[in-house]
Amino acid sequence: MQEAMINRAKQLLADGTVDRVIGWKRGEFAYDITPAVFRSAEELDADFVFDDFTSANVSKYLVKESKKEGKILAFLKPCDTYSFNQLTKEHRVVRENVYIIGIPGGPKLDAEKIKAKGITGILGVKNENYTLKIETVYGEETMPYYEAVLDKCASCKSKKHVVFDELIGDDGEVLESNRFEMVEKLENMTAQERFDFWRDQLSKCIRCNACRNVCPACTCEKCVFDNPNSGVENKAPADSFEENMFHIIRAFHVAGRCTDCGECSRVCPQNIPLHLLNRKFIKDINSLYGEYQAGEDTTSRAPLNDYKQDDCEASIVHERGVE
Amino acid sequence: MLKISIDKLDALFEAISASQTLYIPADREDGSAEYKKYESGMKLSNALNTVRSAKDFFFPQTENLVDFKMEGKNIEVIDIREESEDFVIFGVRACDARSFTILDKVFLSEPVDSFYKNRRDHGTVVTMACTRPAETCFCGTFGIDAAAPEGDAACYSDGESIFFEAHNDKGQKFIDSISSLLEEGDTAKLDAVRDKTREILKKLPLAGISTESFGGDKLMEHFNSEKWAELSESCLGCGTCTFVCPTCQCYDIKDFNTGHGIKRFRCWDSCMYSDFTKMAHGNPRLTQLERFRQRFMHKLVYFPSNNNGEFGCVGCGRCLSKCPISMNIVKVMKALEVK
Amino acid sequence: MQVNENKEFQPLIVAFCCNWCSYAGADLSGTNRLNYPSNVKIIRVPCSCRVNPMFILRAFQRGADGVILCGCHPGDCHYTSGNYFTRRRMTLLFSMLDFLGIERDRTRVEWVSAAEGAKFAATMNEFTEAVKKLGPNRRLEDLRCRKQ
Amino acid sequence: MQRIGVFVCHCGTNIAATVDVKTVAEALGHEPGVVISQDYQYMCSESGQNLVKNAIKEHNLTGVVVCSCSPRMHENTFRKAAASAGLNPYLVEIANIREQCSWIHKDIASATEKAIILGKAAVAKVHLNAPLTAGESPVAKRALVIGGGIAGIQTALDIAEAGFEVDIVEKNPTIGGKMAQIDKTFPTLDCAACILTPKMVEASQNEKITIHSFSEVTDVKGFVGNFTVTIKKKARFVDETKCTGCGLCTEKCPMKKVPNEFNMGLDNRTAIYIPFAQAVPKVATIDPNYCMMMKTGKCGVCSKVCSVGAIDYKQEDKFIEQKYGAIVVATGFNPIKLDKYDEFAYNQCPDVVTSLELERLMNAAGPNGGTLLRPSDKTHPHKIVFVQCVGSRCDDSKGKPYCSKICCMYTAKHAMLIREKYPDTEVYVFYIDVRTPGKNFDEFYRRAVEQYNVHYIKGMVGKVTPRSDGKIDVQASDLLANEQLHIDADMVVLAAAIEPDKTARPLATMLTTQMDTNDFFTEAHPKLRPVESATAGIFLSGACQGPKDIPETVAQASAAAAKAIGLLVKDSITCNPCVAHSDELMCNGCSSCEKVCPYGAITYTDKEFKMPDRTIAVRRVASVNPAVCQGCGACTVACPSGAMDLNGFSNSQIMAEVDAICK
Repeated sequence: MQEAMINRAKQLLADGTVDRVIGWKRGEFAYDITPAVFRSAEELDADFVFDDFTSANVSKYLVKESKKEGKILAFLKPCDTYSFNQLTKEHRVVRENVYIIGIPGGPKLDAEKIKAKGITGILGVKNENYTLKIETVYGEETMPYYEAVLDKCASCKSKKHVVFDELIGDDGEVLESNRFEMVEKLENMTAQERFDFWRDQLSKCIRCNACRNVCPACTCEKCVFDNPNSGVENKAPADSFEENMFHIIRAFHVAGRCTDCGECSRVCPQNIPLHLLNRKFIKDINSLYGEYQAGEDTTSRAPLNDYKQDDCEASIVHERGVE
Repeated sequence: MLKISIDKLDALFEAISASQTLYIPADREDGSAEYKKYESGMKLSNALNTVRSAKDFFFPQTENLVDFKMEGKNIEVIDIREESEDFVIFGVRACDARSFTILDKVFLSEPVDSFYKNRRDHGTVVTMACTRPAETCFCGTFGIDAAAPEGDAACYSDGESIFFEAHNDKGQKFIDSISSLLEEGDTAKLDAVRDKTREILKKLPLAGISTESFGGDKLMEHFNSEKWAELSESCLGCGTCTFVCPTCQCYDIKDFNTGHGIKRFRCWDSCMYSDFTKMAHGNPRLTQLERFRQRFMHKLVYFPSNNNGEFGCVGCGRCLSKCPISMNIVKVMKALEVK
Repeated sequence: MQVNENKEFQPLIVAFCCNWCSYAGADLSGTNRLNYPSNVKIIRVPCSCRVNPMFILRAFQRGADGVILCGCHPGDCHYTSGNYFTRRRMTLLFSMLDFLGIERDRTRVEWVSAAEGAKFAATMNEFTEAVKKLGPNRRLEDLRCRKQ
Repeated sequence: MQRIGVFVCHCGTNIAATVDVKTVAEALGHEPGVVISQDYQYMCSESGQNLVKNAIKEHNLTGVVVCSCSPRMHENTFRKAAASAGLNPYLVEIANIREQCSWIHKDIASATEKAIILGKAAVAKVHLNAPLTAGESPVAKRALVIGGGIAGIQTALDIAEAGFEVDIVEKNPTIGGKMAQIDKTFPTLDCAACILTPKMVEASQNEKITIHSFSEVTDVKGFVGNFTVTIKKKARFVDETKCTGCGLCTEKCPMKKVPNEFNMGLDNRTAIYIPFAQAVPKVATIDPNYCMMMKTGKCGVCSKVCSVGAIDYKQEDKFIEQKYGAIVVATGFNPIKLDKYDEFAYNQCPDVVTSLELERLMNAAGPNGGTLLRPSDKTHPHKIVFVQCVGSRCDDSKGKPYCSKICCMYTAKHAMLIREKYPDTEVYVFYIDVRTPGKNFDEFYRRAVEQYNVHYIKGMVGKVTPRSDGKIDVQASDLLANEQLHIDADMVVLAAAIEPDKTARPLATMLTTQMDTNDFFTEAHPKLRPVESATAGIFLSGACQGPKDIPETVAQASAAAAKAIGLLVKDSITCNPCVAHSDELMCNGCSSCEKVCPYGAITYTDKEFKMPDRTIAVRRVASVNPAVCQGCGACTVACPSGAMDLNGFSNSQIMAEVDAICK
């Protein structure tokens, strides 16, 4: 796959279709892969990588890249295409300046999960028949492949590319996913249990803004949390309220726009399951206002910018579930 | 050397926490570790290091500096400073122990930061030598020996017992306070463990990273390097690296209006943020390239320039594993290295 | 929020009322001398759709124990569609607060027309009672704002 | 530094009896920025207002807070007072301590405490008030009426009467609309043509009225007072300015087998045609789908016989652009298509007709010259069954959920006319309910039943089956007698539901007006603003807003005209200054605000910006047209970055109020 991608990228660079390629660059270890822009065949040969760890969603970079002169080739996984489409819908990317090659999605691996097994000193990771052979400075270790899969990939919603100029590999289908399981589990807890769960999680937040800055839906020219005039600006989670507020407002701002790409939880240095907040909104929207998948198309009205005269009343929140 | 059997650690922790607050690295549900206030039954984590560094103990993410009470048109200034309580941080790794030396250079040099000093004076740092360093470790690059950590007192484990060694009076006082639990032990096995650790340290993938190309006198070589553009290209501008970093010491001071008063507080700031050091005229570093460069130039050039060649990095590797896009100081050093 | 050892807990209720229906409805309950507790403090907005979730969080941050949002009945919005957007926004926001374990009875949306002075007073009585039962807002308050 | 004046009103004892006004004034006097805090018996009285005015001048106030009755009562009074003292009227805030405090609380201590808090909130808000100036926008003194039926004609005549230019855009070759097709009108049974055609002539002769027949609106730009509309004048292949309407061409045209739409396809017309004798404008139109010359290039008879040389086979669509101050929508209705109603055999049997077809069959100018004959065999029908609510009040997707309103009355009319003219004909009417609200309507219906012996049967027709003997078997249930009926009918007349014209929805999009799910235009307020759309400057006339009979349509048409005149008579309109505005530096251009704006007040432009990183970038940014924005604030919440804010109710102002209340 990596070979095919490099070759096709070289062709498109050579025939002038594009002048840049956005993809992933190999790092020091097996897993520390960095999204990068490649400008020549030599750069591609030297560093371009596509493997089990190339999980980063590069669509957000296209907000900037697509406004530059020339055309850029972007390799987008299925989940990334949803993000890109949503950005197109919101006029945040210039579609014409991006040449999209749809590439197969994951499941991708999570180095943190390997490390959580106590495996350290990792020098190399190989997938042999769904068993990971991990070479370390302390000798070889093994673990089942599926135990190291990124959470966001384990609950993949779609293998379908919703936008592309061409595909390498086959297009997939929208999947029946179990992604709302954890949300449901929380919904079935008591309010006190939910409160304790989230207090425990959100109190870990260090307000590094990684979730916001990686989020393809968070592309505001000026974020309300950075704007002293917004009334909610803050730099640190000074107390439990601010820990809550940042995440409530962030989730609300992306409600109906979040494609559930899962990047927020992937990058959280404190492993807070932030995607559950977004999924709660998605689940509510689906059940209250009809199935809606952000990024599936570029024309539909976002659920929060739409209404029906016979929508349910807000009191539905009071009427259902566990208190 | 005085030692205690590992199976008696609980008793040791109980003894320490009886007289002062004790913090130890403990496991979280997700397999990572964090410093927690010791409570009975808590186990010492086996993890190599905590996600957040130990700098929080002396330089917390937020702290109130002064309160202003407002009533109608009157403003009253309230000094809220209090003497810190005594506390022990147990199990600090060599890298984090060195980070305190770096933070001291910032906060304890004139004018002394009294908030920092207050906690520093009351805190005892008990370090723990590493035995299983990770691929992300490169403390050796900065002259740190993971098998011989600094701190007020150091601990070494040979797998069966933990050995104690005081480095200063505070450390000696700490060991004295628990001496009833300790016994004299033979260090033969320990020496072997430490030798083995040092062997492993040499074999780590980042063992070869050198600071040779960096230092206070290397400003011009690096400041205008063309490499910065590529290095910073995919930086998201988040603050993860700075917030998990044990040596990043930048902060912002802000006022919070409570409705009936003002709380003036300081909180960690990140040079990666677009509003870092923003002043009336605007921002001195307008692009992510400049902000990115600032962070690494500070650690590798400006800090040594102001501190007799001491680098502002301890090679703990946290930024290597936590950066959302895996860009980090090692990649920067390699790219800028003068061969 | 006021707690006095001798007195029972008196919650602080912030009510956002749209100018055209609910604020007029609140005026009407005054004109008709229909009592409701002084715990309720009204903020006038042009339309319920003007109420940003940030305002509601802000009220809780600063010590409100309950926040109620009143607007024209669906279909009667002075601006034709404002309250329909309000309804979706608040449904989702309240659901999220509930998801985070915040007591769901601290938030409410109620449609009150300019003619429903009695409904306004009854709603405020009922809501104040409900919040009183919950006690002080502790799950969504900013400790720094708590009154000494 | 702010210099705020606080004025606490006693309102006699209305406030002072339960609120300790002195304490309130005293407490508010300690608030930051407050330089004077006073109480007075009646703040709204002249001397009370003078107190405010003098304080503004004396203390050079930058803001005023009046603690008094509801702002809905006296906000304007105090704004005017402030303005007369030289303070921007929008720097005045009212704290409602009467309706929302003194009148509802009995305990003086708690009422006083609350009054102080409400006052503090107003002080906190006024700190952030900005002086606002109402903008002005000029009004183009010309109205556009879209649709030339009776609604459009009446509106145009009324506007022209007031002295303003009006253009009527009608998509058909003639104005007149549905009313021109109707034979008699209920409940007076006077001839529709006799009352309509003089109005059509009046419209054509009024020098203020321009009729664009055979034309369509293709684009609408601008806003209230300042619309720019593009009108497509479709090619009719006849020069309107030359054609005299003599009709010779229509006589000589060899292509005579074209279904005649005016007669509902019940007879034929020629390829070049004038829809009916009294058409306005009386100008021929060539139907290019049937014209031999246009299709094959061989014929040209009409061109040869036309003495004025009006025929132009090469004519093309023409686009004209015109500025208007007001637009009235009068796009009317159509009966629904009955294709889905197989049970009534409408498609199988020519003797099953719709009510509108029956109008033509009975009309003296219709296909049979006014004699009612069965379409199939041209014989006289002796038994006629009327079926009500065909597609109206329907739960399923085939029909419409609403009542079409006019069917009960016109069916009574049809039944009565038939019984009057052909007493030997039996008439049955199957109905769900007979709805006859309206002046003289129920009397009319009762006459049909009592005087004319029309058989009204409560029940629905289940199936209509054409039989080989030419009769039609109508199977129905009589709900009152609780029995199944079979009637051997000669004709069946279906009261088809009416629906808005198909052109209405694309038009609504162009006008940024709202429609309900049935495609009827939505009025700005269902009770109080029934002839205005929510979009300023767009008015609604006739059945485009909902089913209506002729008198109602005419009444609404005149009402819409009055509203339009009220707008046109102004040289400029004062805009509400409490409108939204977007901070371009923060705007993402994401279109969220536009999606929730009920008025179409938000547009986007690509603009060059100097970015924080020193580069120049072109960004899509929103701008709000203050003349169109009504200030609801929906956009401010839809905007994720907070670029959109609302004058007079800004984020910071509302949060300051929240803070003050929660302090």
